[in-house]
Amino acid sequence: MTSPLAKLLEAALFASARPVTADELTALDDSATSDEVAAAITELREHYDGDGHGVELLEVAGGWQILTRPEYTEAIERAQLAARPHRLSAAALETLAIIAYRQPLGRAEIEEIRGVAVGGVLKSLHDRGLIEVTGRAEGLGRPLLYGTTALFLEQFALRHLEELPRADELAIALRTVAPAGSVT
Amino acid sequence: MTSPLAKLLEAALFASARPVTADELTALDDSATSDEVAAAITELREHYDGDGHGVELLEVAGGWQILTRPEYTEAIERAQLAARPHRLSAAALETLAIIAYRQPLGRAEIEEIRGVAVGGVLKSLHDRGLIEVTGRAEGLGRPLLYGTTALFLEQFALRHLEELPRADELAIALRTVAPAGSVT
Amino acid sequence: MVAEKMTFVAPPDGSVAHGTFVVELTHFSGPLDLLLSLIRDEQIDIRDIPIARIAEQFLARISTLELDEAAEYLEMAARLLRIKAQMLLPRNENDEAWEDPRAELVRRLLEYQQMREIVDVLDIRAEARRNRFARAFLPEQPAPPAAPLALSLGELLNAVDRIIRAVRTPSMHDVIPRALDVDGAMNTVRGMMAAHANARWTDLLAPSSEPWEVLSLLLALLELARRGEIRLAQPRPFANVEIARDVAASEAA
Repeated sequence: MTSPLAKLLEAALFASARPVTADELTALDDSATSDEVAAAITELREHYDGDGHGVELLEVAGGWQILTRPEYTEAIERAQLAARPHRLSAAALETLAIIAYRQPLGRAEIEEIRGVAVGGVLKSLHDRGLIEVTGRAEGLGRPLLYGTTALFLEQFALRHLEELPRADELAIALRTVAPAGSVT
Repeated sequence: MTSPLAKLLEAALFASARPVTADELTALDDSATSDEVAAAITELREHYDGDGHGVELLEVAGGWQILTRPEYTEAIERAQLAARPHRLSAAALETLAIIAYRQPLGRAEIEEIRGVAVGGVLKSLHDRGLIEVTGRAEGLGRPLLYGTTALFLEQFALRHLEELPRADELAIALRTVAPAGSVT
Repeated sequence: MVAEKMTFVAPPDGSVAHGTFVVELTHFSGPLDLLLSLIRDEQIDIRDIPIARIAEQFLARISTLELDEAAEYLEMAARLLRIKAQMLLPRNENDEAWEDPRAELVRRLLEYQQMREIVDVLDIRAEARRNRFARAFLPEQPAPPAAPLALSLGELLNAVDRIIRAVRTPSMHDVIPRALDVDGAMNTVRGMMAAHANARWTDLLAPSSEPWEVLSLLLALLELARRGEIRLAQPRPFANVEIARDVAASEAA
């Protein structure tokens, strides 16, 4: 691309979270006329189309937007999933473990054990369907109580919670842990 | 650009909010070797640099990311298409500096160096995703240990921690600072 | 926390904008920062600080800064005065064992100064990055977790282990936080046995029973069997437990 204006438009379109109107694009450069902006838009669009790019400039509801070409969408989504197996973070695992063994219990109690705020972790465990609100505690503020779900049991191939090793059995269990499927 | 792989990489890099590692890029195309991906990365980078683009391809936080060129930032911000994040306070930067060099380390150690309480700063840094709890120390109270995150590297335009000056390159070298090699 | 009681003043470089992320106490990020600034202003060798003078200036500054509530600054002031007093103690010129009372302070100041150098590096880096935008528009994520959750029991148990080792007084033994109601369960079983000669485990337990109910029932059955009121049988492992009224016992009762 040759025109400085087209480069500026590219940067602006790239940085914006939403489509950008021609008026907004014109506002980027005080000295640019709307005709010049229109020409720069055409230049950018033709550059993407003619010079072998993975993105294109499209006019969508309300303005212009750089979008990835649809033929790459599938490969990108597949790679994103492959690259990110949905593993739980250490923080999530520890929170889940506390809930599994102490349920029903409230957030404050979990935070006391883990020593950090767990609001975000609770939300993500809840979104994944591994924990649920089982009731409210008595007392100040009547805090929500959390417990594990049926999906939690399924995830670990457990028939019921009592199949989890007791704390005093853990030392042994940890040494002989078998893959999830074979634990009974 | 001529290679189909470079187009695919461009689309994938556009689609990601975070830097994408070379491994993740290689996963996009089953038939692509890592050498071919490296060549395509170079092709894309040189295309942005040589053919008048408003964006560039940079290596950050162990991956690759397309970012706008700094000369357009002011215009973009003025047109309210994007806003730069707030700067970190001196207290936050000091705390981050200590964590970056000494990680993993606990709150008491940071407070010892900074001479002030850092509870609030640690929480803000954690909320911002710049630090994470990496474990607990042995000993009394088993305090939480902190380390920096990939987002830290990203927001400080670092490819990896070793890009920070080594302690012996600083004007004043200290006996207590761990050698840079051990900072990971 | 001290910070909350302080007057909030943005640093002179305007580095704290509105929407402040961390509110700075003053221009100084702490007593060491203030001390370092005094030493710089006075062009003093950090390794040979004239403690009396610096202590005086330090106290003057914290009074003008209205930092009278700042424990950390006061603590440093007290430290400086203590060092000053120690410096005044008479000592033998040839005393090789004499330790400079300033040594620890000097070490901390050097360490702090080094950290500030790193801050400068980070600040430049952060500015460079702030001046570039990443793509803000992101295509809608592919339908929520399409990938199965990769999670094994081993991982969960390791997490439990981490917690147990982390908590100072492990109290994981109380797996079931509710008190068991064995008496209640015994009454339930007796009621069932009064009506039916035979029953099965699953007849006594709702599918949604909570762990404490399961355990209560189990203990109740064992207790009743021990007392000879019922007989228990399980044809094979994991099969339903069969409960039968112990005829001899109930007739005797």
